[in-house]
Amino acid sequence: MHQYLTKRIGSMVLTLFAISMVTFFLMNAIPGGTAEMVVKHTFVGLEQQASSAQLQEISSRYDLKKPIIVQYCNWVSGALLHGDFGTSYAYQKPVTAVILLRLPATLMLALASMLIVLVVGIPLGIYSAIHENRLSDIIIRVASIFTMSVPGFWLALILIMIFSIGLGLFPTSGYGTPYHLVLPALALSAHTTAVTIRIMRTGMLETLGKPFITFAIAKGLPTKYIITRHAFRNALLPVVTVLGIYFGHMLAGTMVIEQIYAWPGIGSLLINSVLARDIPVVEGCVLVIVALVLLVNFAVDLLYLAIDPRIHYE
Amino acid sequence: MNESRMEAGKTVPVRFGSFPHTWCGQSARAMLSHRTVFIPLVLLGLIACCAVCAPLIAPDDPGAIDLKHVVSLPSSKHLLGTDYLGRDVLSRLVYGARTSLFIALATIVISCVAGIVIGCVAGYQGGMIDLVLSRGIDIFIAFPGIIFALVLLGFMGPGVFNLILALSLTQWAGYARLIRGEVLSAKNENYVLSARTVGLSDRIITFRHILPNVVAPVLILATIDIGHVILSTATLSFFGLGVPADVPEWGSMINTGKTFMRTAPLLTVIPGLVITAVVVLFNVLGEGLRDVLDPHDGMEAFD
Amino acid sequence: MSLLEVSGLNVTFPTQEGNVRASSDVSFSLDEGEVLGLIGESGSGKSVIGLSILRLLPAYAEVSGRILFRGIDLAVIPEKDLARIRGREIALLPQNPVLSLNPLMQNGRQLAEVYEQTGDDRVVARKKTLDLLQAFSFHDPAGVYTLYPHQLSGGMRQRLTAGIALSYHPSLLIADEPTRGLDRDVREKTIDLFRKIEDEFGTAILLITHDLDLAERLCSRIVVMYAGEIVEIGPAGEVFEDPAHPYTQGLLRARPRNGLVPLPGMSPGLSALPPGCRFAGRCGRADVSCTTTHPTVSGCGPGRCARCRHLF
Amino acid sequence: MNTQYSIVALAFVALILVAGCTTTRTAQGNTDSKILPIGEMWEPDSIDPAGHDSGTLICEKALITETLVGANADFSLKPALATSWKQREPHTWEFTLRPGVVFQDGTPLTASAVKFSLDRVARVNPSVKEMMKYASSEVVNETTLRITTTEENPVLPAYLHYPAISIISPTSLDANGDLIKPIGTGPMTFRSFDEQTGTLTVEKNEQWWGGGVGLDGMVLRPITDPNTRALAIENGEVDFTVDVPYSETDMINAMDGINVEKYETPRLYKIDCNLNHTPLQDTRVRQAISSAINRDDIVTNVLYNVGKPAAGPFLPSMVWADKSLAPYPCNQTKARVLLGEAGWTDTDGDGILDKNGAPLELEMITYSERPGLPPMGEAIAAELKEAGIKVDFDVMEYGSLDDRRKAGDWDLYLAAYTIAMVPDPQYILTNWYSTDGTDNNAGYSNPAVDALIEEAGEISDLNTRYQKFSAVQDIVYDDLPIIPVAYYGVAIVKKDTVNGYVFDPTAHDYRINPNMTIEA
Repeated sequence: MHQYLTKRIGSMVLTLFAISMVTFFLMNAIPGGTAEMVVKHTFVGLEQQASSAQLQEISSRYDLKKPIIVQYCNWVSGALLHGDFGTSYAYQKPVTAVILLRLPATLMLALASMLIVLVVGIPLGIYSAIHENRLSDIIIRVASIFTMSVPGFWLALILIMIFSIGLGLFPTSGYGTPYHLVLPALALSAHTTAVTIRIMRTGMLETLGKPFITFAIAKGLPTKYIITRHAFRNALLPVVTVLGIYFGHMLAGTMVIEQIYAWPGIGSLLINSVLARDIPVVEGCVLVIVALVLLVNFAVDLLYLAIDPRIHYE
Repeated sequence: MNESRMEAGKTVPVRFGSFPHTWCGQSARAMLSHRTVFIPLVLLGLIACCAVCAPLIAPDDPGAIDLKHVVSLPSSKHLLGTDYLGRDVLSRLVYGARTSLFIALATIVISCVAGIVIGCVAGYQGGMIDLVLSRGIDIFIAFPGIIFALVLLGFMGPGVFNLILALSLTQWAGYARLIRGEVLSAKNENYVLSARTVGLSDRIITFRHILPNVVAPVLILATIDIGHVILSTATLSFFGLGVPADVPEWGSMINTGKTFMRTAPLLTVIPGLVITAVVVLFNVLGEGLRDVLDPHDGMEAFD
Repeated sequence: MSLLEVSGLNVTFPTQEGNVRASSDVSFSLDEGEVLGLIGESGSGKSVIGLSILRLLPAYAEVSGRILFRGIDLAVIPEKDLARIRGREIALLPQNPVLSLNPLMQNGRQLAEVYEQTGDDRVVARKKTLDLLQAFSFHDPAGVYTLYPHQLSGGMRQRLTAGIALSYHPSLLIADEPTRGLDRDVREKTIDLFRKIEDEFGTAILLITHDLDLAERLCSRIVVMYAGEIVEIGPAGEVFEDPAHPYTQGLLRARPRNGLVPLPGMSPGLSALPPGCRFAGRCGRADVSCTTTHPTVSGCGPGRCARCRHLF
Repeated sequence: MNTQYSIVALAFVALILVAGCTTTRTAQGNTDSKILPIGEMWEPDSIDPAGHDSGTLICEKALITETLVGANADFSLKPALATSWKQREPHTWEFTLRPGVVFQDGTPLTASAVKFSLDRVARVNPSVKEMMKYASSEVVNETTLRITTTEENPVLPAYLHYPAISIISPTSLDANGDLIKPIGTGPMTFRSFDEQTGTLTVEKNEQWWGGGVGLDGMVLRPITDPNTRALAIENGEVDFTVDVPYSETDMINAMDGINVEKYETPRLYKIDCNLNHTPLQDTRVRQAISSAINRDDIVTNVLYNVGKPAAGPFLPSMVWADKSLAPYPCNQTKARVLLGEAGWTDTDGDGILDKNGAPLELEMITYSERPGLPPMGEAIAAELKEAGIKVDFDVMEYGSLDDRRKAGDWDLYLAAYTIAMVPDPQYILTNWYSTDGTDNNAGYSNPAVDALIEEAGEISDLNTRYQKFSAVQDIVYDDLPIIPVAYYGVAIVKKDTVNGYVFDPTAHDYRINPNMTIEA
């Protein structure tokens, strides 16, 4: 176990390194991505020219004249030695501060959505499996395949149309109260919920067809007991895997949802920074998201350990 | 011993409602007789026809601007109304099918080819190369690709070519993993070993013996991925990072239409429904194919 | 009145390629304390019969016929009443102990939950479980209790499932292929286990198996199944000594001790059964009428009957 | 197991609710106290009054700080914190400060406080320093400040109208010179800034020198998407906002309780012609293009009347604008004739004009940050096609566009540039039309124009100065290196309960009027 942890954490760190390198070089290598132009653009505002003195000042402030490899090494050493991930071109503040300010909103949104996924997806999946091929099952399946196929940004707009403009139940955008959370969380969770329903249903059906369930019935156990105590945990294994993967997708989805609902999180920060070519912030956001994804995958592995006694990590 | 004797006169194992695992030959008919394959296939074929014959079907030039009649409601001249520049919405939807399907197909083809090459190399070479490649595959699978696509497009600028490139980067890993696994398991099977001792080159072995085995799972994955790619294309276009503004595309139609959400909700609603419908069809088709071709596997396509 | 009386049992699975008739017009009975062997090749429909007695088949299976257990028709009583009979009156010893144990639940819990269902609290249930484990020759019941199925050996799992099945001293045990996939040692132990069950618990056993040796050593009566129907019934000794039906004869000839003469051909698919005798295609004595007329079961000696026109 | 799950689930819910409740509540319309909730259009990067965008926010929208010099609606200057000013020497100006003004923390507005403010701006915002050519300033007495420029700058007072050069109290900064909060002299006092949401809250400054303040306070919440702003005001989440989607303005105006007012702002939609490319070197081709554009159609159907057809670079309401100019009327025939004179005819009958076998194809580029540009470009492309010019139209992010523009790989560049960063024509005319102008994307070089601009730049008398600049406007009206299309507009959207709003055309996005009131 100890060895496993070391190996696992080591590989996470390596992955972060690889990702940081790839994004750093990619952003600096693509034409139109030269940091110099970026800085000039972000400093003097849209449609205005920067003077050469400003360019000088700025490229020396951000070390932009040095070769990219040197810039990268400086960035890495800064990050490792001082926890300094650079300074945002647009905000003129340390990237860490910019991101930390936005992180809670994204985490809240992602967790709320995960909650919806769990509370809605799992019971509906089980219900659908138990009522296989009955009308309710068919309705749930059709609804879930539709929900899976709906573009997230479109769903977000439609939710606003219906629940904000039409019914006036929730604010159209913004952040602050639990009311503000409802629509973004719904929109973000929809796809994953639908997938969860399907996986849970498949897993449940597969489990219900297993001999140990037949044996449990033969033991004279009541149906409800069999489903909750025997089938559920076994059917949960694939769901846990899928949710681990889909957590990453939800983090990606926050980009869309946050933008539409003016939710001040990492996702909208990332999009705005990409559009503003704020390379240090883009780099930081990507790293944070990758780190979160890796952590969740790690947590999923540990969760497996808790659920499935057959699994051992060496 | 007596046991194996008894097994000798075995009937086909009763696995109700399923087909044998081999997919070639007899199952082509089985596939088409399967409702969840046949119906979406026909509908998607129709949509593809519309896309190909767009100039014949579309009532209007999708780029024809008519500033005197912007955001008009459906009429006999414009069945679905006009957009913010007075362009015919129906025509743009029809041409949009071209854009979306072309991008999706091109992306999937490139991803497949890249995935097959990388998967084969990783599976065959083994050792350090495999270690590095499969680590890369893992990263790309674990990491939400659309973020890469967005960052990439944000810096390269929108454009059909850029979009295909960025989306391919997000999709190849699934195929690579699939094929690497298949190559690894096939590598030790007798027929490959014997083919090797006979002196066939690795490439021939791969193409002759391994690829036919992965056609079914790749087909299933590709079908469901096309749906994903269509959604991603729409999402990126929604942010103005997909196709250029004058190319008709469903996602950018929603983007420009959302402004008129209250005055002309159809401009937002219809392209969204079209995307949903097409993606539903691909999802249903993918599941149908999986039921027919790969009855044992319930999970692969979801990750 | 016999303990179990099955009459006219038909089981059909509707599939896309047509109906699969897994059992056709099966009738037999079983007395209190009797060990009845139900033998036949894989796919002959014998396991389906075991499962249909406890109504454990998937919902889409179409079942008809009467299954009288102590006069109660199990095929029609409500699920709730049936749940009271399952495990307590009629127990199932499943085919595959590995797959029949919940991999995510402690061994002891899988036994204790049976007791808890009838109202025992956790402590009592645990006590009873440990006792039962002891009785089934587990040396360290408390240790086994907290282990998971994958941590047990094949024989231990076999005993554990048997323990679970017998936890309520049922009057009938349906043992579905108890020796399938077991190595020689475990198989011997299984036979001991059954002897023990028979001796100590006095339970009637419906032994469903393709293992002729097992059937010969344990059973008092034998029912031979072929392609979903019964072809021969008789006392074990007589059937093994002097098989009446050509199929039974063929089966016995294929045993190693009888010279390993294989039965030629394949049994017919259950979805496309021939109109005549189902064995006709493989039978040395078959004539034209065999392929057109479906034979009925007729008596051919005291307590014996068979389904073959040539016997009479 | 079950109980564990529900505990985890409950913990989840609790966590989310707690987090949701503890963060600042967005102020909803509150009728008791007259707090105005505003849907602001930009996400503030900071609240430093010396920044370009944040300066506009703090000075013109949040009304915390004020500038030394103010401007009238015709862009002529008027006293603000400075009551008068005089150019003592070519490089030196003296400004007399308004007596009796105090900062919001009670400290008086003195010459040394102003000097402190100007020095700070020059230090933290080099582009402003360069713009005003600021060298140093010295305190003459309590109420008089002398400002020295690096070179002669006859329009220094105009630059001092720029919001980034608004005056803050030295107490706004801590010992290290870092901003604690902006303390100014304006009608509103800074109360709080929620960094997470970018929401800025201000409250009434009872001691404001300008007299009664109508509002008790304001909450400025950033909503960057125009559509979202429209939804927010419709849903009653804000009482005042700007620039909802142009297309929705009429619909929103028709709604109960909301009204929309449209104004022109000092910004110009224009097309730069790349004079390094052969077809556009011919003035007749440029004039043809200008004639082919139907400005009225574009203003009506693309801008939905948020804007006006443009004649020259300056708004007619500007005091220095050449008012004799009229927008090029749309005349396709004239365009064809001009093109024909320039040698472009449709010889192969494909609808595209050609000369020497080469078709008349132009590449037009624009950027997507300003919502009016892409549809305007598409409309113009369609109109030019009608005139026989094939246009390839590319919309890019400004970042990628800038590279392409520099590379010269374009013919027409559609953009919307400001025409009054400061209330004086020199800045724009120099940048746009002089040979070395920083924004002379066209590559225009006319010695007569260069000479006129240089002469005018040294004249302090406004009338003669403006005459020279008018002459420049006349020349470029015919030369058309830059084709003006339309003046930018702004749509002010507010609840009917908001009274007394007066539009300030010199504002950089919009200026909140301190005399506004909210009906209960």
